[in-house]
Amino acid sequence: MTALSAAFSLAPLLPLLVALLAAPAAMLAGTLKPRLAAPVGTAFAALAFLATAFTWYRGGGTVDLAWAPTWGMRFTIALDGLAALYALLATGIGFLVLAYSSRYLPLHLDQEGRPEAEGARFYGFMLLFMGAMVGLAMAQDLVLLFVFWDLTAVASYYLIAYDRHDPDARASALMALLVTGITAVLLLIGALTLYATYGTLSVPDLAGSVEPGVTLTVAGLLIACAALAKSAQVPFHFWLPRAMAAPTPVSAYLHSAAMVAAGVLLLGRVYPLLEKSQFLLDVLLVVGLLSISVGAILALTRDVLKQLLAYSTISQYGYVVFLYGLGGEYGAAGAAFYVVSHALAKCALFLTAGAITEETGEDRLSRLGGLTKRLPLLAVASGAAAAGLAALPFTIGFFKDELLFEAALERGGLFAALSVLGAALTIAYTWRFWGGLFLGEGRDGAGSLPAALVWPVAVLGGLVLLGGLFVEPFALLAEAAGAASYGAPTPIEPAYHLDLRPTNLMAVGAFALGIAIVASRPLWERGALAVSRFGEVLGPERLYEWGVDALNRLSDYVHRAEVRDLRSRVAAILLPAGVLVGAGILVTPTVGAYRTGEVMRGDFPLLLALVVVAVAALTTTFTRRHVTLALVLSGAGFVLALVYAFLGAPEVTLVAVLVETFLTLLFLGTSKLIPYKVLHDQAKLPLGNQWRRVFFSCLASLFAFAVAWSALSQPAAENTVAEEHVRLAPDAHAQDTVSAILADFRALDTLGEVTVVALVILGVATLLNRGRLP
Amino acid sequence: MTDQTLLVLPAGIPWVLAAVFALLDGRRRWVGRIAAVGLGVSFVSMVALALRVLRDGPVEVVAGNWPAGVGIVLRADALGVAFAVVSIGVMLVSLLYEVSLGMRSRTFPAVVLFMAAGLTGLFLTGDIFNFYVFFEVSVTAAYVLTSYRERDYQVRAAFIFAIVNLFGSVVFLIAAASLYHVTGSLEMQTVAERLGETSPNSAITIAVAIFVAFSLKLGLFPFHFWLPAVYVGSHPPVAAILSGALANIGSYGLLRFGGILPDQLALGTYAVLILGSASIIYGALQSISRSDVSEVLAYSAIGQAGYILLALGLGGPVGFSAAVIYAVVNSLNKALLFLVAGLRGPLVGAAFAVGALSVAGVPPAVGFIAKIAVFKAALAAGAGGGTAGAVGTVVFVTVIFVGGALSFVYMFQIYQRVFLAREPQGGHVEKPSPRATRALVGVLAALVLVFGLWPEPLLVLGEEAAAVLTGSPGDVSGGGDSP
Amino acid sequence: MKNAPARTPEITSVLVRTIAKLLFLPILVTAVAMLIKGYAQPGDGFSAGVVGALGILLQYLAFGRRTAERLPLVGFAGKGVFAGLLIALLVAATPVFLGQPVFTHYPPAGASVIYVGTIELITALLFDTAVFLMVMGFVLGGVQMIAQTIADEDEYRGPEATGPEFDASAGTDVEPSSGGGRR
Amino acid sequence: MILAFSLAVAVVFGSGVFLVIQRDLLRVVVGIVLISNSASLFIVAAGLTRGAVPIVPLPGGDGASASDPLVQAMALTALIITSSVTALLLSLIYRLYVSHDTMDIEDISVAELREAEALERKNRPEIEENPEKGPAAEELEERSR
Repeated sequence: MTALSAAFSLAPLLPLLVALLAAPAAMLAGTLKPRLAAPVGTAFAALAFLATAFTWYRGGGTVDLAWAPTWGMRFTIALDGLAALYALLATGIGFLVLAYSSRYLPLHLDQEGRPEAEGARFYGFMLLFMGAMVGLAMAQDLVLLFVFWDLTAVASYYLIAYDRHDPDARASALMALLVTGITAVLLLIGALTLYATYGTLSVPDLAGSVEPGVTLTVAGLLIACAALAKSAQVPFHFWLPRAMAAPTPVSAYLHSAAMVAAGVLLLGRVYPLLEKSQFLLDVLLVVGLLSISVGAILALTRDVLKQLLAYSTISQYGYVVFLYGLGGEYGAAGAAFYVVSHALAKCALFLTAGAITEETGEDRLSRLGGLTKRLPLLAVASGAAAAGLAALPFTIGFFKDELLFEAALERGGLFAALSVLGAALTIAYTWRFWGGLFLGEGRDGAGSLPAALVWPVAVLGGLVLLGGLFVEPFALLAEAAGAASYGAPTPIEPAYHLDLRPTNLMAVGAFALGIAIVASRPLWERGALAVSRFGEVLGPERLYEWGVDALNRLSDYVHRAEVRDLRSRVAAILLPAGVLVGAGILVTPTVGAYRTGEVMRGDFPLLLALVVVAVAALTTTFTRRHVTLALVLSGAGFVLALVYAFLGAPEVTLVAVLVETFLTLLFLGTSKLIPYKVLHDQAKLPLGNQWRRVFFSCLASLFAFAVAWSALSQPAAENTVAEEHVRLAPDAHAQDTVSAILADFRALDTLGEVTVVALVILGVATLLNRGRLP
Repeated sequence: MTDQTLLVLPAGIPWVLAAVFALLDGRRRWVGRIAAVGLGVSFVSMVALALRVLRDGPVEVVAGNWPAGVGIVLRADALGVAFAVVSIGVMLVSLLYEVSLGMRSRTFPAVVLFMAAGLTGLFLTGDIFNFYVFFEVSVTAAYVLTSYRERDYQVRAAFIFAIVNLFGSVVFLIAAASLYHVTGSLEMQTVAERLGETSPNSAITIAVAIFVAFSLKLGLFPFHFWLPAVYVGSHPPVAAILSGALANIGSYGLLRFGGILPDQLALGTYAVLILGSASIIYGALQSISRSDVSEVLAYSAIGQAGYILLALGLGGPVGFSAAVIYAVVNSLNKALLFLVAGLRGPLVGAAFAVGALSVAGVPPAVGFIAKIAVFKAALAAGAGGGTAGAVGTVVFVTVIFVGGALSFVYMFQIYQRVFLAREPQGGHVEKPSPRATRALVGVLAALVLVFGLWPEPLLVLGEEAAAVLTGSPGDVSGGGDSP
Repeated sequence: MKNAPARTPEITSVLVRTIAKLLFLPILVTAVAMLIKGYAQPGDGFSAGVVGALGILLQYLAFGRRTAERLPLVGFAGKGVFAGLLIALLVAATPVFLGQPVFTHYPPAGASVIYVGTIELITALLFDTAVFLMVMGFVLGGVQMIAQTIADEDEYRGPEATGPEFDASAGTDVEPSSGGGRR
Repeated sequence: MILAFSLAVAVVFGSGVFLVIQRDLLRVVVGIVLISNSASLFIVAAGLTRGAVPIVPLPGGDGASASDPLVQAMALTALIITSSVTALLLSLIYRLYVSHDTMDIEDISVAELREAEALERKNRPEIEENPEKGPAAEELEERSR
């Protein structure tokens, strides 16, 4: 019983689990048999849709599991209205797109001359995309949300670069990744800022506790930035048209239910936070308006089908952002409704574009037209979708504009006027798209499109019409989503009213204005083209390209300045070391810190030996011949041994003498290895600019001097452990404390030391003797 | 198994095996395999020790059954085991990699095992001079490893590496002797206690010397000049060992001795922060236009080291744990990427992509956890600091953000150029690397993903390690001074 | 040194040989004495090792490589290093198996020591002996390798010695599947 | 004496560094030996007690009158480590000589830069269209003449 109830409490996980399992399942199927990837993937998408619908029908719910408790990160997912709406879109449209792809992709791969096995990759990433979207929709913890957020970016990167042999596809994918990936970090920073102040990452908890203020404004702005970049809003919009390098089903999915939708999904998710700051809402308003106009104007100028649709998407999501910016209950619920109706229509139009390009081999409006006779079903289906996008009556789109007008009216006349203008522009470019494809002169003859390329469009078109007749279910979903964002019920009640209420008048105005825009094309075309050219020359895309190029050039420049030759490598390290020591000495008090120490009578031999050591060391610097050099070096070493003897360290003396002997032998032996002539020539070489070297070595001297003097000036510590050593030496059965330390107290050091010795002989054997030990 | 046995095993096993394997021909397949198995056992015991430390607090043994300080103190605390586990892990993977490719040198397995022993000892010792000795064992092994395969550029790399590191170890030696001179002890905790009572003058120069020594090791700007030549020239598994295991000495040393010298470090915080930020930006900038994978990775290593230093400079429990987490994650990333750089064939590109995502801080690769950690450190540094704190936070968040953005650019530029465009298209197919080698890299990539999805162990490790440094160590348990 | 040709090789070598022969045993005895008396007097395994090695090196100088390497165990010098290391590790590790910390020496503090003459039988001495072995092996092995290399160089100086040259333009690796580093 | 020791350490260290940044490989190694010598000198100087040889029984009777045995042990260990690593360095420079046929670091640096540039040209063909960026190797070669 408890197990059962536990299972029930985990039920909201079901959609996510199914959606996340889809990608590995399709990949696996595709690896086993390339042909299997498509059906398995499509089936999983359908399953995920059903699971989402079922769970939502059962009342949704929340699952809250510990994820990384140390950082307060929780695995919190909930199937609330907002989540349900986006998850249903992602899986439902995902299903249709995949069904479409099952026919489209083999054609595409065939055209590109790639093996069928590459299909698995496509389905894998598409379904990963879908899974990430479902996760994103359901995530309630901001870091968890960030994880899914970036997962969509990764999936889209690989999908845009699906034709990876094509440099354009790669560049476009990189652009999409950089724009969305880098801005995603802003989301993370925003989330962490909120966490630092409020101690929670959960959106519902934050919604309850945030106060308007600098923290909220900054964090909100950062999060909004990420959302707007993902939704391709001005000025981050440039990546979206470039992303059209992807295969058409990817574009369809990206624009309607996934990537771009993710941005507004995030806005909807954090809306409870954003709405507490009027400033943030105003930012959204401005960005939305800008995107509406820029997107619409550019859509009116594009010739390539997918480009036109891409700019239309920018514009359409501008509406959604605008709606959120308007605030209020109409804003939140209207935005959700807008997303649904746009998704259905836009996906259908993209799939239409793909189908037509497959059929005719053309992707430009100017070379297409009059296709109604060849592709009647497609014409009707996409006509319904276009009508939906243009917000004609008897389509679901009509209500999206109704809600828009209503929300704008609430805010004031100016906004109402702007929204009418925007709606008119939408009508104009939608007409341009559909009319340009299907009307006018065209070639006759029956089309030969496979059914799988048409029926998904028909289903979507049907849904658009169905929504126009029975808006209730869609409205309910949008209301639930709005409620999740707004934090209170948001009744929207879309319906046809046959009266002269303002929204109806505005709609009529929009139609009229739209027709006027279409009719007056010659009047404004030049202006629109000028705007588009201005964007090409000075727009953010140019900025991006300039930025990447400048970074590469800067990097080259820095690299040429980088120290890359052997000798300078060592010298270059000394400089900062010296500077650091100097800085360290400067910040500490020097008075009384440095002592010269007194020289006692008995110290003179020691002093003399030190002088000899110093002289010998200096002599090495101007000795030319190698043999002499080795001898001077060993001389210095022997005198050092003498110093050790004066200091009461006979062991060190003994070892120093032996080591010096050994080293001298080594040096002489090595110089035997190298032909005399080479050494001789080397010794005769001009010394070059010695002043630099003198400078560096003086610096090093100063470094050593500072470290040594500051340390030696300190009084030696009392109670040193060495006294313990002397005291304990008899316990180690030794009289000579040094030996006892080496073999007993600190035998581990000696073991390490002899290990170095062993390593050296191993190394010498490797270098001289091919690793054979003598 | 008693604690002291557990403490000795991770270093002891590779040490003894190394002495034996030095006499055998490492090119024989079975020799390499047994060496790998031995290192694997050492790794497992290290993990067991780590679990033990995380559960019950530090484990301590005094060598030779003498009082602490007279004998060398070996102490496994969270900080040490964190670094030891990841370093041995990286070495294990690199050794397996080379075994699967086919060993080219008689001495390779022995040298790797020696290095494993040296590194483990270094991370587990509580004695400054003993640290130096283990340091020398590890770097001497590294000199030999760098010249592995003995191409011109590898010998050259080994030479540069040896010269610079010898310089570094002499500097460290001088610092160690100074510490002994002013405190009269070599045991780290005693030194830390007594150092507070001495004048700041020598302490600051000691701090600088230690900083220079470990910055050299870690390859921080502007002490990095040796690094590109060495990392680019080395054979992939060697580069992986150098950057994924040996460079940990640098981060560990900075953290450990930063813990010993807290007051002095506070004075130098600005220097540390500035150098850290400079490293981040400089390394990233250098990487962008590099055209060779290992070159990009080499310069990227400079930038990544900068994050560790920045986190260290930000300090406090959050900063220290961020430094540890970043260091561990960076080791994983670098090992994965350097190993992948030498391979061809299916799934190699995917493995590289995982590493690239990790470096760029994109989930679900573990790198984003490290990025979150440093962001948190930067945000925490500003909390309660008034205007100055807020400005600092903004500056450091910006630096981390810009560094992260640049890492996006360089990782994916090189990924696109080398891996994405080149994956088999039919037609010309390069001969793929052995399946076992690719599988190994796949395991490493999977690990990067697993820790990204389930970061809790990493976070606990970071938290506990930071607790060691902020002076709230758990009770010392086990130990040999209670016979 | 290298430029000073022996003017009268016969006399020099006879003299050197005699001295070398005479000194050989005393040097070795000194070395062993340094080793075992290290706990009372300055000197330990390291010094003893170097002294011992120098004694044998003298034989090299006097009688040449071939003869010197015929001395017992000299031919295994390099391997002796690792034998020594293993003994040292054994000394270090044995206490662990007896439940004591590493490097616990026996007999423990306060316990009485067995003397053989004046030599104390303690495990620390065994450790020192290991060090002695290693150092001697190291010096001798190193010298042998240098001598070997000199001999090889004299025998043959040619392009083989330089190993495979780097060739960036061709990009072909002489070694298959080495792949990494620079390509 | 403190100043004297510090000066001696500084002079030996500085001379070593001077040699390390010379062009001749053998000199570089000699420099490293000098640098390590300065470290040993410093270690022994750090225990500047100048007492009796630390062999029990001590004349003064307690540990404080002996010269510090621990620094001696440390100096010994350091001496041995650095001198054996010197042997490794010497065989490394021999290998460098074998592979580059020179003992001059400048020549080796030139070879290194040439390789780097060859690699760069191979990976980024677009660079060759940019003639203003002359190879750095040439520059260095010019400078070293």
